[in-house]
Amino acid sequence: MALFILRRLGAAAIVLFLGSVLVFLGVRALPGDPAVVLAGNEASPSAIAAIRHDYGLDQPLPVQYGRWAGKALQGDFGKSTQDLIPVGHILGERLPVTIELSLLAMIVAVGVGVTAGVIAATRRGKLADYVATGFGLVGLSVPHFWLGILGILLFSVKLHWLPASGYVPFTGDPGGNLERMLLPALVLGTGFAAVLMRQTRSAMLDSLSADYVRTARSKGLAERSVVGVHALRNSLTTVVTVLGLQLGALISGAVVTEQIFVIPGFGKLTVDAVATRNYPVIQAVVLVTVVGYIAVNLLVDIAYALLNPRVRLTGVANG
Amino acid sequence: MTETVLEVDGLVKHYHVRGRGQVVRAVDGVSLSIGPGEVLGLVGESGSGKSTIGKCVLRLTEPTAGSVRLGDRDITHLSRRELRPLRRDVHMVFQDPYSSLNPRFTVGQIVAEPLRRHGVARGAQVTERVREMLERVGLGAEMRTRRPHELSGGQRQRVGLARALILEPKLVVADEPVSALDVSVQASVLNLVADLQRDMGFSCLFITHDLSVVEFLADRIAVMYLGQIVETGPTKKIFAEPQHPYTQALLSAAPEPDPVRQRARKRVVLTGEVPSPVDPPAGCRFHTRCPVAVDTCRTVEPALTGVREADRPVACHLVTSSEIPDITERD
Amino acid sequence: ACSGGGATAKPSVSGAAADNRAVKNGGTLTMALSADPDALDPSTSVTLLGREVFTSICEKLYDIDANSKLVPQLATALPDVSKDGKTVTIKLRSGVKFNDGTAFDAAAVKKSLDRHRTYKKSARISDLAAVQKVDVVDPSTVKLTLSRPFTPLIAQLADRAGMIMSPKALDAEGDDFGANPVCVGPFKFSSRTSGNQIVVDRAPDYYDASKVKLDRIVYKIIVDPNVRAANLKSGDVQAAEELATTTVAGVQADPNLRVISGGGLGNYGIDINIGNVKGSTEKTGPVNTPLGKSPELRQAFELSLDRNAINKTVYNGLYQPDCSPLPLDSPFRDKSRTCSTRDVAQAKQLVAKSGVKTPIPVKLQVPNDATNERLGQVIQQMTKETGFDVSVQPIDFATGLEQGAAGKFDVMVSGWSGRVDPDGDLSGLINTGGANNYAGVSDPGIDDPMKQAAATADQAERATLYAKVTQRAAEVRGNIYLYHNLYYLGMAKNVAGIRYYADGLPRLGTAGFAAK
Amino acid sequence: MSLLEISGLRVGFDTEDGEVQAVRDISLTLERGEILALCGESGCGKSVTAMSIPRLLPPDTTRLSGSIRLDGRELTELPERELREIRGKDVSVVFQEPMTSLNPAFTVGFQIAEVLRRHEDLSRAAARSRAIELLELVGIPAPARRVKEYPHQLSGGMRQRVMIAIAVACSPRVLIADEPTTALDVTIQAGVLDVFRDLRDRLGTAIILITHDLGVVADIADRAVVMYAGRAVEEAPVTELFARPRHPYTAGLMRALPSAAVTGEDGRRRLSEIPGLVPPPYDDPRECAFHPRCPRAEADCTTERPALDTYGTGHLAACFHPLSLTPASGEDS
Amino acid sequence: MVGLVLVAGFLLLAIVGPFLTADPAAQDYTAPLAPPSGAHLLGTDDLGRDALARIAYGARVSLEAGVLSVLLAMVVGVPIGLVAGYYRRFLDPIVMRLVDVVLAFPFLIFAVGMAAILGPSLRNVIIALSVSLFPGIIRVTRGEVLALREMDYVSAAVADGAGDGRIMFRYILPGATSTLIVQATVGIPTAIIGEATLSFLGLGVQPPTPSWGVVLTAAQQFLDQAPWLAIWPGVMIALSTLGFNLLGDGLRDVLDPRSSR
Ligand SMILES: Nc1ncnc2c1ncn2[C@@H]1O[C@H](COP(=O)(O)OP(=O)(O)OP(=O)(O)O)[C@@H](O)[C@H]1O
Ligand SMILES: Nc1ncnc2c1ncn2[C@@H]1O[C@H](COP(=O)(O)OP(=O)(O)OP(=O)(O)O)[C@@H](O)[C@H]1O
Ligand SMILES: [Mg+2]
Ligand SMILES: [Mg+2]
Ligand code: NI
Repeated sequence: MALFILRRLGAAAIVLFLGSVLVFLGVRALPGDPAVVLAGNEASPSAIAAIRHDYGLDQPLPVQYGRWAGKALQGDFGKSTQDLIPVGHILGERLPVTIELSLLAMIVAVGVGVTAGVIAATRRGKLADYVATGFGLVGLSVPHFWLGILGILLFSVKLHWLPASGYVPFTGDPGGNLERMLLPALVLGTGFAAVLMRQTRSAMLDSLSADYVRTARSKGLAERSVVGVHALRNSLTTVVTVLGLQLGALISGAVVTEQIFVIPGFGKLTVDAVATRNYPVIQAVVLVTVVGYIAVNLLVDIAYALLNPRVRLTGVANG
Repeated sequence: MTETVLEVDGLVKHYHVRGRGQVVRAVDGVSLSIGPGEVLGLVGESGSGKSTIGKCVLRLTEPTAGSVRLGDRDITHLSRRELRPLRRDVHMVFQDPYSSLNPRFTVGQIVAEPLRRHGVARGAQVTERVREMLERVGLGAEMRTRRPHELSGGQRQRVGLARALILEPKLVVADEPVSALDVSVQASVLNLVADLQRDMGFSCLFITHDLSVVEFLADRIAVMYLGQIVETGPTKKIFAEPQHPYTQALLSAAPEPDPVRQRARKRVVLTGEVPSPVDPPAGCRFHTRCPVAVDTCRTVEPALTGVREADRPVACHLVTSSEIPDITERD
Repeated sequence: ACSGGGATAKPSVSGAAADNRAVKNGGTLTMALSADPDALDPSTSVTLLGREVFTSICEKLYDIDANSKLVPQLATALPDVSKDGKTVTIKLRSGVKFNDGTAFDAAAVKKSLDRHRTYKKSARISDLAAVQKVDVVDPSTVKLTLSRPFTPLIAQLADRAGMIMSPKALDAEGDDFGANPVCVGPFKFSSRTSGNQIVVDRAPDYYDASKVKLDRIVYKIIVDPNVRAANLKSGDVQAAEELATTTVAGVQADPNLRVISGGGLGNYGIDINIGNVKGSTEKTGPVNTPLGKSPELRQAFELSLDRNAINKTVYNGLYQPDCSPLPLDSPFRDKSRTCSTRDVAQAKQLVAKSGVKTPIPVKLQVPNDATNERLGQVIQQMTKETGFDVSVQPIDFATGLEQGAAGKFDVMVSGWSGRVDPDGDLSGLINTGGANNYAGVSDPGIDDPMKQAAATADQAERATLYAKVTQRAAEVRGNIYLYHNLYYLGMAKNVAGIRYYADGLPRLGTAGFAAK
Repeated sequence: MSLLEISGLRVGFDTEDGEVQAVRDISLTLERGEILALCGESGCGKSVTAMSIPRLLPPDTTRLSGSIRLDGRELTELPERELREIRGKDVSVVFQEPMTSLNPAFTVGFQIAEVLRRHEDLSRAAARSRAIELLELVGIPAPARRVKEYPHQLSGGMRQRVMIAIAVACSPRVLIADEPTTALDVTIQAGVLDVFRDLRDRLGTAIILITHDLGVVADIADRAVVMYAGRAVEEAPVTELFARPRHPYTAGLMRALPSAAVTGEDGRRRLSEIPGLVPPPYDDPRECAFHPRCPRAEADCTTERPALDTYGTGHLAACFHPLSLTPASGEDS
Repeated sequence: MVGLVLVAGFLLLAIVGPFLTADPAAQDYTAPLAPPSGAHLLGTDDLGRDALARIAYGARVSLEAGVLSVLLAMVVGVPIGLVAGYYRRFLDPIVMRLVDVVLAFPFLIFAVGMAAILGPSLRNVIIALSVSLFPGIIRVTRGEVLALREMDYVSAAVADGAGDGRIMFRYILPGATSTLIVQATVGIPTAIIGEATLSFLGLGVQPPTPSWGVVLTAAQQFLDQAPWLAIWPGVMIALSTLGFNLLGDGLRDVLDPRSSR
C-alpha cells in the first residue's frame, strides 16, 4: 500500500511538473501584455517598461519559469498585479469559497445521484427507472449556466425566494451564506448528479447481475442487504472513480456558476485574472487547480484501493 | 536423429508483470520436437504454460531464452520481415471460437486471408481454393458470405481450421480447439482434425487439458507442470504406464464415463495447493503436491531423461531403472 | 449645440445637491462597484473605479464642485500663478492629519508630488510633465516651478496627481503603498479582499470629522450590471454605481430606490486608423485601408451613422449624443458647430465619388462586453446601406489596448473617461505622438493651437483655440465621436448626502442614512 | 413422499426476440441423501430447472408454471419472504464459476458468517468460529487464517470449497450444485467431488448435481436425468443408464466421447457424431425435438412427441424407437 | 430513436432553417425586445432582430462547433491512440504521460485557456474544444486497442504475416469503430455545451454571429425585461445535447453488446 501511494505520488509529481510548465507557457502565450493593461490607457512607455521589469517580464522565459517555480515551491506565488495583494492570501480567501460550493454541490450530487441510481437499477424498467433515467439525460444535457439563469429568473426575479447572487462568508453569517449558496450548489450539483446517477445505475446493474449477487440471494438474504451490502459495495468503486473523473467537470462548472452567481471563488478569480492578464494570479490559480485535481485523484485512487481488496493487497489497480 | 518439423530447445518465457515487479515464469526450460506428420499432445493443468509454448513457436510472443527451429531454420531471432515467408508453413487454431475470427470479415475473407498475405493465389483462384477448403472442413459454399457471429461454435472452429490449413502448412499449432464445444460437436471437430491430419500429413502441436482427447488424437504426449515438461512419450505407453507421479495423478483424477469401472478405480487426490509460477518451488516443482516426495525432491531439480526407455523421458528422481513410484499405494 | 442632445426622454433624475435631508450618524453603507479597481496607489492607479474609492480615502489639493468648477480641498485657495505662468504657489490647510495620525504639511506635499512626477511606474508623469521643481516654502506653502505655462495644472491637481500620501506610509510600504494606502480622507483604508470588496472606516483623524456620518463603507465589486441592479433591489447593497442603461428603468420603478445621474465628461466613439503604423507614439505613415486613406469615405461613414438612434437602441436613450470630445456644458465648446445627421444619400454619393468598389470591407474592433458589442452591431447595420461591409471583431480589453497603441487595427470603438480641463480630453489623444492617439492623427492644425491653449490662462482665448482644434479634428476625422456617457447611481431612498458631479465619482464623505 | 417433487415444470423467459422456452414440462423427484445428476448439452435447461427450485431466476421476465414441492410444501406459490427463509437454509446452491460467485469485496469469513447469522441467529463471534469449522469441513487447510482472506487470495479449488461451505452452512436438505467442477482442473475436481460425497454421507444432504461431464456423472451420481431441449428424455439409476441407455440421444452422447472412439474398417479411429444442432429455444415443437438429429427417427417421430415410458425400475425414456435391451456399445466402455 | 429524430431535426434546422426565417442580422430599432408575436414568433432581441431567425442560424453555428471539434479531435486523437496502443512498449508511456498532463487540467479551464490564447472566434473555439477533447479520445482509442490486440484473431493475423499497418487498420481499428462512434456521439454534446459556455464567458463565437451561447449571453442582460429570450436558446442547447446523448445511448446499445441496457 505504501509502495502504491509512493508510486502514485511519483507519477503525480511528473505530471505536476509538466503541467506547471504548460501553465507557465500558456499564460505567456496569452495575447495582451500585462504591463500595458496595468499601465492603462494613460500610460507612458517608460512606465510600461518599469512595470515589465518589476514583474521580471523582460527576462528570458526559462529564467522567469525558474524564479516562479522556485518561489511557488516555497508557497510564494508573488503579488496580484491588480491590487498588490499577495497571491497566497488571495488563494486563501477564494479557495474556501469554491471548496464550499463544490462540497455542497457534491453533497447534492451524491445524495441525489447515488440514491436515484440505486433506485433506478433496482426498479429497472419500472416507472422510477424511467423517471431517474430521464432526469439523468436531461441533467446531462442542460448547460449549467442556463440552469443558473433559469434559477435566478424563477427563484429570485419571479418568486423572490432567494437572493439573486453574491456571497457572504460562512463565518460571518451562516444562514445568509447557505441561503446564497443553495441555488448555485443546486445548479452545479444537478449535472453532476445526473452523471453520478447514470454511472451508479449502470454499475449497480452490473453488480446486480453479477454472480455474487445471485449467491447472496441464494443465501436467503433480504433484498435490502443484497442490494445495500453486496451490490452497492462493489458499485462504490465505480462511483468513487466517477467522482474523481467528474472533479474536472465540477471545477469547470464552478467557473461558470461562480460567474453567474457572482461568487468570489476560484472560478471567478480565474476568469477575472485572465481578463486582466494578472499573470501571478492566473499561474497560481491554475497550478493550484491542477494540484488539487491531481491530489483528489490520488485520494480517489487510494479510496478505490481501500474499497477494492484486490488493489489493496497487490497495489495495482486493474480498472 | 530423425528429421524434425519443429524443434524447441531450452525454451524460457518470463512475463514481467507491469508495475508489480513480478516475474511470471510461464515456461521454464522446455525442449520438445515434432517429426513430420506427427501429432504431439501437450497436456497439463491450467496455467502450466501450454499456450505460451504455442505462442513462442509462432513468435507471437518473444521467448526469453532458448531456441525454436522450424525445419532447418532457427527462427528465434528472425525479424518479423524475415519471418514472414516462413509463416506459410506454420498456422494456429485457437481455443475460443468467438474471439479467434475477425468479426468484421466474412468467412470467405477470413479463409482467404493467408492466401492473400502470402500471395499464393489471386482472383478467381482464391475463390476456388476457399470454396474447396470450406468443403473440406464440411462447410457449404454458401457459408462464404456469412460472418462469424452467424455461425455456431462448431462451425466457427471449422472456419478456424480452414484458415489454418488453406496454405497446407507443415505444422499446425492447435490450442485447445475443442474445449469450448459441447460433446456432440466436439466429436465431429475431432474427427475432422484427425481426418485432415491423416490426409494432409501436417504435423501438429495439439494443446489440451483433456486427456481423453490426446489419447484419441496424439501420437506422442508431453505432460507439463508449472512451466516444465515432466514426462513425454508415445501416447499408448504413457496411458498404459504413467511414470511421473503427476502424470499418474492426472490420469487417475480424470473420471471414466462408466460408473462400474470408475467406482472401482483406485483414486489419488492430490493435496496441497497448485504453486504459482511467480514463485515456483525449489527442487522438483511438483514436490509440494507429490504424495511420494522425498528430501531430494525438495532441493534438487530432476532432469528430463529417459531413464528407463529412451523414447519416454521423465523428470522424477524416483523413476529409476528398477523402480517406478506408485502414488496410489500411499492412500 | 448638438442635434437632439436632450431630445430623448431621460429618467427624472434628481441631483444630489437637491437632497438636503438630515443625515443621521452611524451605519455601514454598502456600495456596488462595477469593476475591480487597480492598486489603490494614486501614483499608479489608472482606473475610474480607483478614483471612486479615492474620493473616500485620498483627498486632493483641489476638487471640483457641482458645477465642475475647481475648488480647493487640501489647499486653502486656488493657487497663486505668477505672471509668466511658470510659478505656482499653493497654500495648504493647516492642522490636517493623515489617517495614520502623522501631520500633513508642505514636506509631505512635496514628497507626494515628486513621487507622482518621478516614480518609475507612475502614471502621473505626463500629468505633471510641466512641473520642474517642487519647493517647500514653509510648512503650509509649496511652490511649483514649471518649465512652461500650463493652465490645466490645477485640474490635474484636482485629480490623482493632486493626491497627497502619508510620507510615513510611503516610506514603510514603498512599491506596495497601493496595498495599504494612507492619505488624508474622511475614511481610512481598512481592508481589501481581492476582486470582492474594499472596506474603509471612518477616519478619526480627519480634519472635518463632524461632517462624516457613516462608520464604514463597503465597496462591493459586482461586475455584472444585472446582478448589480438585483442586489440593489434586494437591499444587499444600498448604492450601486454605473447602473447599465438597460437596468436604469427597472431600478427607478422600484419604490424603495432612486437613481441620480452624473458624469457627461467622457466621450465615446470610434477611432479610424489613419496614420498609426508603428505605434501611437511613433512617426505616422500611410495606412492602406479604404477608410484610412480616404477622408471622403470617412465622411460617408460618419454620415451613415445616426447618433440618436444609437443612443436609443444601445443605451436606452440615456446618454448624450454628440460629435465633440468636450462635454456638453463645457465653457470651451465651440457653440457654432453642429453635428451631422444621418444622410444616406449624401453618403452614397461620397462613396461613389471615391470610386472604391462596394461593399467596402471595414474591420471594426469592439471591446468584448455586451453593450459595446451591441454598438458594433448597430454600426455594422447602419453603414451597410451606404456600402460598407463592417465585420465586428470583439476583443478583450487587454488585447484591445495593446493593439490600439500598436496601430494593429482598422477601426475601433474607444472612449475616454474625460477630464475637467479640455486639455485632458485632447492632449495625448489627437496630437502628434500622443500615447493614446490610436488613430495616428498628425496635423499641425491640431497640434499648434492645442499647445498654445495649454499655455494660455485666459478662458475665452483658450476657447477659441480649442474651437480650432475640434474643428480641424472633425475635418481630419481620425475620430468620430458618438456620445458622452452619463453615470447612473442607484441607491436606496433612505441614503442621503451623496455628492455626485460631472466626473461621475460618487463622493461619500458626507453621505449617510436619512434621519427620518 | 420424496424430499423434493417437481412436476409439470415449465419455465419461459420474455426476451426481445420473443419468449424463450427454457424448460418444457419437467417432472422429477429427489430422495433424501440422494445425488441426482442433471445432464445434457449446453442450453438444454439444466440450470433453469435447478434454479426454479429456490426461485433464483429473474422475477420480471420469468414465467414459471407447474409444481415444486419440498417436503410437501409448495414452493412456487410461496411469497418471497417465506422463500427467503428457505434459501440458504433448506435449499442452497453452489454455482459454476468459483471466480465470480464470491463477492470480491468481503472476506471469506464474512460471507460464510452472513448466511449463518441470517438463518441461525448466531452472534458475530459464534458465526465466525462456525465459519472456521465449515472451512475445515470442506477440507481447507489453515482455516483460521483463511477466514480473514479475500476471495482473490484463494485458488479456484479453494474458492469452490468456500462456496460449498456457504451452501452447507445451515445443513440444507437440498443442495443444488450447478457445474461445480467445470471450471476446475481434473486433479482439483476430484477433491471437490469428494467433498460432496462426504457431505452426503455425513449430513445426509440430497444433492442435485448439474454437469455435462458424463465422467462426473458416472463417478458420483446415484441417478441421472438426461435433458434435451428443455425436456427430460431419459432418467435412470446411473449404472443402469450407462449400461443400457434407451434414448438414442443418451446413447449418442456416450458414444461421442473421445474415450469411446472406435476403430473403423479403414483402420482409423473415429468418434461417433451426433449430426445437426440443438433446436432454438423459441418454439415448442409438437414432435420429438431430437428427431432431426436422430439416426432412429421414423415418420411418427416427426408428428408426435413421445412421452416418458418406463423401462424397468426407475428407468424412464421418451422415445418411440428406444434402443433394444442388449447392452449398448458395450464393446469399448 | 428519439435521439435520432432530435439530431436529424436539428441538422435539418441547421441546414434549411436559415433559409426559412428572417435575416438574423436585420435590426429593427423600432421594436427592440418585442415579446413573441405573429411577426416575430419568438420575439425580438435588444436590437430588434428576430429571435427565431437567430436561433435557427445559431443551430448551424452551434452544431458546426460541436461536430467539427469532435471530428477534429477524432482525426488527431484516433491515430495517436492507435499507434500508442499498438506500439505499447515505446510510444505508449510518452503519449500517456502527455495525455495525463492535459487531463490534469479541468476541461473548461483548459478550453478557456486555449480560447484566450487563440483569441475568440468560431474557428478558434473549435480548435480549443478539440484540443481539450482529444486526450480523452486518445485514451479511449488506446484502451480499445490494448483490448483488441489481445484478441485471437489479431494473433491469427500476426501469424499470417500481416504487417503492422494492415493489422492496425484492417483488424484493430474496425473493431474499435463502434466504441469510437459512441465516443464521438457523446463528445458532441460536450462540445456543444463547451462552445456555449465559452461564448457565454465571452471567449467563444463572437456576436453578431448568433451561436446559441452568444444569443443566450445577450439575453441574460434582459432577464427581467424579456425573459423569453433566455428560454429558447437554452432549450435548444438542452434539446440538441439531449438528442446526441440519446443517440449515443442508443448507438451504445446497438453497437456495443457488452453494455446492453
Ligand atoms: N501476457 C501475459 N502476461 C503475464 N502473465 C501471463 C501472460 N500470459 C500468460 N501469463 C501467465 O503465464 C502462465 C502460463 O500461461 P499459459 O496461458 O501459457 O497457460 P496454459 O497452460 O495455456 O493455461 P490454460 O489451460 O488456462 O490455457 C500463467 O500463470 C499465466 O497467468
Ligand atoms: N434469464 C434468462 N433470460 C432468457 N433466456 C434465458 C435465461 N436464462 C436461461 N435462458 C435460456 O434458457 C435456455 C436454457 O438455459 P440453461 O441455463 O438452463 O441451460 P444449461 O442447460 O444450464 O446450459 P449450460 O450447460 O450452458 O449451463 C437457454 O437457451 C438460455 O439461453
Ligand atoms: Mg491456454
Ligand atoms: Mg447452466
Ligand atoms: Ni457538467
